[in-house]
Amino acid sequence: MFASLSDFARRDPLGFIGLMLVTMILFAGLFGNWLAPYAPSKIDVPSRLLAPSWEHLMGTDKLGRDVFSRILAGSALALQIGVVTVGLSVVIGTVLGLIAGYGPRWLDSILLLIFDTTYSFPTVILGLALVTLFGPSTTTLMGLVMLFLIPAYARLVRSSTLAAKGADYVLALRSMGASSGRILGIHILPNVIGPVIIVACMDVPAIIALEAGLTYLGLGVPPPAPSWGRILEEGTGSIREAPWIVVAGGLPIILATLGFTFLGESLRDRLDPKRKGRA
Amino acid sequence: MSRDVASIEGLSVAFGRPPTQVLALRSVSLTLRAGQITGIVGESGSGKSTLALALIGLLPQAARVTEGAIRIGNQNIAGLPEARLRAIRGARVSMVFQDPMTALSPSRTIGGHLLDAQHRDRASGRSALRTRAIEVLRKVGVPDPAAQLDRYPHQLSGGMRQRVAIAMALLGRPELLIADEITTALDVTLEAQILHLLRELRSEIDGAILFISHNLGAIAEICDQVAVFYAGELVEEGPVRDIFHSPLHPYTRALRDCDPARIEGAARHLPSIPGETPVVRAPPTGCIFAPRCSLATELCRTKVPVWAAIAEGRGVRCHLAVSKT
Amino acid sequence: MIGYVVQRILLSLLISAVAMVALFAMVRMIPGDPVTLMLGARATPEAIARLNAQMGLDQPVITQIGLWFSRIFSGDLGVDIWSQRPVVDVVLEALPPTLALTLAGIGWAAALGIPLGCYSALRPGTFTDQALSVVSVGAISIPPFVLAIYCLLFFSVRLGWFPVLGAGEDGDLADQIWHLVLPAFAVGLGWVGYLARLVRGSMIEAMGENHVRTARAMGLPPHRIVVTYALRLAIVPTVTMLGISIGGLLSSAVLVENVFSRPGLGTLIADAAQGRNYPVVQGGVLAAVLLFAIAMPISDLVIAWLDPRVRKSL
Amino acid sequence: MNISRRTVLTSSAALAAASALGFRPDQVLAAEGGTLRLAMSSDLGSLDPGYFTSLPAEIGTLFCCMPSLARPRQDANGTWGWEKTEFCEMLEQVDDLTINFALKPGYMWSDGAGELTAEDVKFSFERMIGSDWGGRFEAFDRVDVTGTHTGTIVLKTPYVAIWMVALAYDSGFILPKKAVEALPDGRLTTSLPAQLGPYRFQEWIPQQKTVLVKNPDWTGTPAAFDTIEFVMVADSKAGELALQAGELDIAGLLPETAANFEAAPIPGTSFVNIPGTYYQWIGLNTEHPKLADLKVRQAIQRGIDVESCLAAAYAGLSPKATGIVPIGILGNRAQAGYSYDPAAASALLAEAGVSGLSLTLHYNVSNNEDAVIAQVVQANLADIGVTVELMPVDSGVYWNLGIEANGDDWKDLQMTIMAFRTGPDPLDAMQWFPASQYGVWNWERWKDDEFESLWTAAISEKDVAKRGQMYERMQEIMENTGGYVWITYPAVLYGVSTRVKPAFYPGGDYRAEEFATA
Repeated sequence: MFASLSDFARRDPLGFIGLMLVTMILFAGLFGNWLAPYAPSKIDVPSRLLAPSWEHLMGTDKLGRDVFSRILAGSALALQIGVVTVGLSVVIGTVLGLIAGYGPRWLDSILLLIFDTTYSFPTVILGLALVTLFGPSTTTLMGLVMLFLIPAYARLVRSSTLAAKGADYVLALRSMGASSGRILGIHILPNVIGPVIIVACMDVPAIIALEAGLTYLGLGVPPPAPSWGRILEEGTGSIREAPWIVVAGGLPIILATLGFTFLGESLRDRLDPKRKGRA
Repeated sequence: MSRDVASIEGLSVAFGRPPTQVLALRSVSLTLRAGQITGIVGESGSGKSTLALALIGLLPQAARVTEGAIRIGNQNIAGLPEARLRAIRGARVSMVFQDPMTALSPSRTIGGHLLDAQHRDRASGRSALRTRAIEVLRKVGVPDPAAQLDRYPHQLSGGMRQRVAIAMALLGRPELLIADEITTALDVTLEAQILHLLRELRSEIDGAILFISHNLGAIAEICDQVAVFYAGELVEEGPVRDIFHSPLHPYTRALRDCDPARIEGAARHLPSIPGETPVVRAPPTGCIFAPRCSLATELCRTKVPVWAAIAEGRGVRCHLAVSKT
Repeated sequence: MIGYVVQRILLSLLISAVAMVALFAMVRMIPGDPVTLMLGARATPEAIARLNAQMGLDQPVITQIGLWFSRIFSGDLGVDIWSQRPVVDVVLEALPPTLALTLAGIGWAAALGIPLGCYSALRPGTFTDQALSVVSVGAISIPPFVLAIYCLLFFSVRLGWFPVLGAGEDGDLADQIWHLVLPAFAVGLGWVGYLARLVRGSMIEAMGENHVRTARAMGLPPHRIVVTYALRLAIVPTVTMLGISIGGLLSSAVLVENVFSRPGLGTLIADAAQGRNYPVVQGGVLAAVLLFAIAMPISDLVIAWLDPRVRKSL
Repeated sequence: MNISRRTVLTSSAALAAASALGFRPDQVLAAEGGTLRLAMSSDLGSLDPGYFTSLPAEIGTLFCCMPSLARPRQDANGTWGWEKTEFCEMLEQVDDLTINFALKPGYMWSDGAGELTAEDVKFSFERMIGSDWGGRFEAFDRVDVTGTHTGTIVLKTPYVAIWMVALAYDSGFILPKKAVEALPDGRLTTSLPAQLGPYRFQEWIPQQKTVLVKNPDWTGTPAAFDTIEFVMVADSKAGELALQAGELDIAGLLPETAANFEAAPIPGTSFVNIPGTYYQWIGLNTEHPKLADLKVRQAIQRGIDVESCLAAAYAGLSPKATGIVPIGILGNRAQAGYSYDPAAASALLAEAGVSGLSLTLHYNVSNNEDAVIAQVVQANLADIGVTVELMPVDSGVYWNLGIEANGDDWKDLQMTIMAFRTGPDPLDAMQWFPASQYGVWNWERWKDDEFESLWTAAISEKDVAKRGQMYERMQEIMENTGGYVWITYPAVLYGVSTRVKPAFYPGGDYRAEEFATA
């Protein structure tokens, strides 16, 4: 890796910015609730829609709640929706992908059929079905997102496993009698994990932004949870009178996207064996 | 004496920045004469390919020419901007690479490649270019050339693809054709055919051919002049007969003796040179080969040997060799 | 080649059939029935019975599925509960605006994203490359509906350049294009960043390939090298991704259609689902699924055209 | 490698220029060339008065293009009554059971469907019995045709609300008998076989707009516009922007925009606030074990700060409700019997020996205001030690929560934010609370004998004042069950272009046929 942080910053500035942003968000996610100057869901109707001021760094919303505190509290939610969901999906998706790619033909085509079926479904429909069945909640939203991410990663891993399966080094390993598990786990996995990492890192912010979209359609996290998507959605209602709410809701999503994407790319350049030497 | 096609004067090339920098070439001087095939021989990591890439201006971004000149004809191309370098590539200098399997674009037909090779005289029209392409393909030994034009690289064998690559290099009518380990990836029979082809092409090109290889047999078979490289330095140069029969530099002698083709009786151990090629990150204090040289003296270890030109096109960089003559 | 296409389409149709059966089961599982929703507080028992009978809701699910599939081939997708119009017409009316929106969105996103990706791939690590990276990644994260409202605020209200509502008069192509510009911009902006990142990644890899070095050794001009030798292969992963993301495209279209009050398949499905308008939900999702089933073979064919090695395996 | 930066920048500049060219100087502004554009939040469904879903676009079209005997009209102090239309020579209620009418001769249906006659009136009303909206014609018996243009409407039982619930409102349209009978199973869908009115229904573009044009053969009061468009606007924010951009003449305003209208008005528009005919309340399931004790219910009634709910959800523009019957309709109560008093609420809870109570609050996720009110209620009740769990549900689930026939959610239903809509007569509002509705639409699940007797008596009470008091008493009984926390009658807020003079039906529905150019 790098000798020191400054060396990291000089050699890979974007990766460094990514690391900084992600740590900031993780920090806000873990300590958000204590850091928040006000209780995120304390309603104070008389002081509604106040402009940003020293008391309220990002002003107040329609219910008089301090927007800055809600953003901080919301980062824990964003991490849960973004990072945890994508993380789980990468793990499950990779396992499925390896099985599909390396397993027998009939298993591969069945899994592929399942993957493609979930793709063809419009997110809106599946979202509504799940929300109506299980009631809108963070777990339902995470379930919905995983339903889409797992096939995506499985498909990605499957195609790289198929390619790797035919490679000479795998034939060599098999000729030496290595068990499939060993081959998959120790040899194929590092080669296929690279592309999944970069896509996963770009998906974390995409999922956070998707949550905002689903909330707009009424399928997202139920109030009073201070998700960034809800703050954004409520903000659009008073975009002329209180434009700062939309900016306050949108900014963390943008920062999260920049952070995760650049960190992901610099991780990929380090992790992906093929890209070791090249710029 | 035939004219000089290209000449390298005291060229040094370094990769990266100190302290992690690598001095790939150190003050190398070499002249390539028209009508001659000059061989470059040395172990991998000796700077052979760096020299080739320098000659065609394709040094990677991390490389820096720290001193010396690279003259193609009378133009020094060291440090030229990309646009000016592009003008000489394919026109005055062409190159054929080692691995035919990846040298051609999988998504473009053979004909497409050959037309691209003649992109400078597009004015003469597609059909003229096609006939010329067919003519050169036939010359490099490709059977039924017209039919090959519409096929894709993955439909051709390795040997056939290498012939197409050579044809592409010739189409630009270059003064200098660089063949960088072009037979290494081929099996023995194909290698022989390609070497035979190169020898015939010598009369074709009214310029020079630079043949780079670590296969001494191939060098002996087709080269007129040979330059021996070790760890970024030119250690000996001379006509092929002198290099093989009366090598002056201990490294050249050792290289020659390690050639498996020359061993008559069965031997338990194949001859080899102890130790490994060093990665030179700072200018050496003595002869770079001293640590592995069986004849090394205190002088070799403390004083950098100076290049001694014994005759026209014949020289060596070794204290002992100089003292002997 | 033809064998491959037929096989690919059959597979896609199989996927669609499986998706539709899954949808049927799922829609039936969702609580709430269309009649109370439609008539609300005034749903008399007879009205409920009449409508249920008309939609065949009173029969077991299996027969309903069988009936529905059998009627598809005769083009009868059932009747829209609210407007009593055949679902086929309802869906066919909603399809063109959505297709126009998604294709326009993806079109301009590719037209700008791909060159940007190539541009920064040729200058990895320089300031321009990093600046472009920050801008393109930032574009990905702006939720479409927020962007849509800002576009309306700025371009339509303040500058008056573009209309706010609807998809334009039928038959008046200029007016429809005029109504398409802002929504397409809102749908496409995220994709510009996404495509730029993808193309940059695969272009950097492609530029390192040996055949690109051969092309440079021939002294070919840079744009020829980028387009014919590097991009042609580097674009393959992007095409695959586009083929797969039709589902995602529809959902981002829904958000923008909602803000611009544009008709569209996404809004049609969303409203129908909330109103438990089963026939329209099924018809709409069938269209979306078929859209996907067509997109997959198309992207495979484009890849086969781009990379002859794939063609060899057909 | 020099695709120069200039080429990339110029191409994006070219893109911007191309879109600029998209601007067409001859952009037609609304209401300039005689086109009136009205924002609609829902699309057209069906145009058959017996089987439509009474969406604003459907009612709006029918009022412009079809005749009826009577139409609603507000009297001086704002209470809704009715008046005969220009199609009628004479229209009067002779006694409890008979209404005579005489049509003006010479009104001709379009598309050669002949003259408007009493036969059409008979056909139109008798077909309502047994239709989806048959409930409004329960007391209706028949129409006796006494002449080509004259006839008598006969009721089975006295039914004072017949005017405002049926004849004078959205069930009182007269249809062309011959033309409708010729339609498949005698039902209208999304077009009108024959029309008679100042405007004519020209076309419906699904998900976009419904277009009416001036009726060339109309002999009555002249139409003010060449075309009227009901434009589908899904997002109210976009509606406001379209209003500001001149693409709409009237559009609904979000509470924040309306409240801020003086400070940041939408240029070229004025603000209109119309008392709504929706009534919103929080219903408590009186039979649920946690809410069985009257004191607990009364504590919750006094524990919710309705004023802050209104300030947060409606920016203070909607009035505080005092019962079921909205303002401007007979039976609207002067004030409620309780008010926000957290101390009293805590005391009541202590008296009932209840602490650490936790309740669920269901509401419809698609109503933004409900979400805001729910959060305020959650905070208010938390202050008196009651934890509230918010349960937003999609409309499909929401409308079945309390209905025993549709699943068993009703068993565990505790608190629900409810809102129904009423026509301009108290009966239309109160019909969901008699014993017959227990477990159907009365999700608070109570029965009361005095309420029953008042309910039946009020149906035929002719003395308006007395009838009003009866309905007020009925609302008082409901309040005393502790099952109701009145919230508001959501005001209908419009931004109207200054080029247009608007007109409205009860509850803020457009009276497009009476809009005029200012």
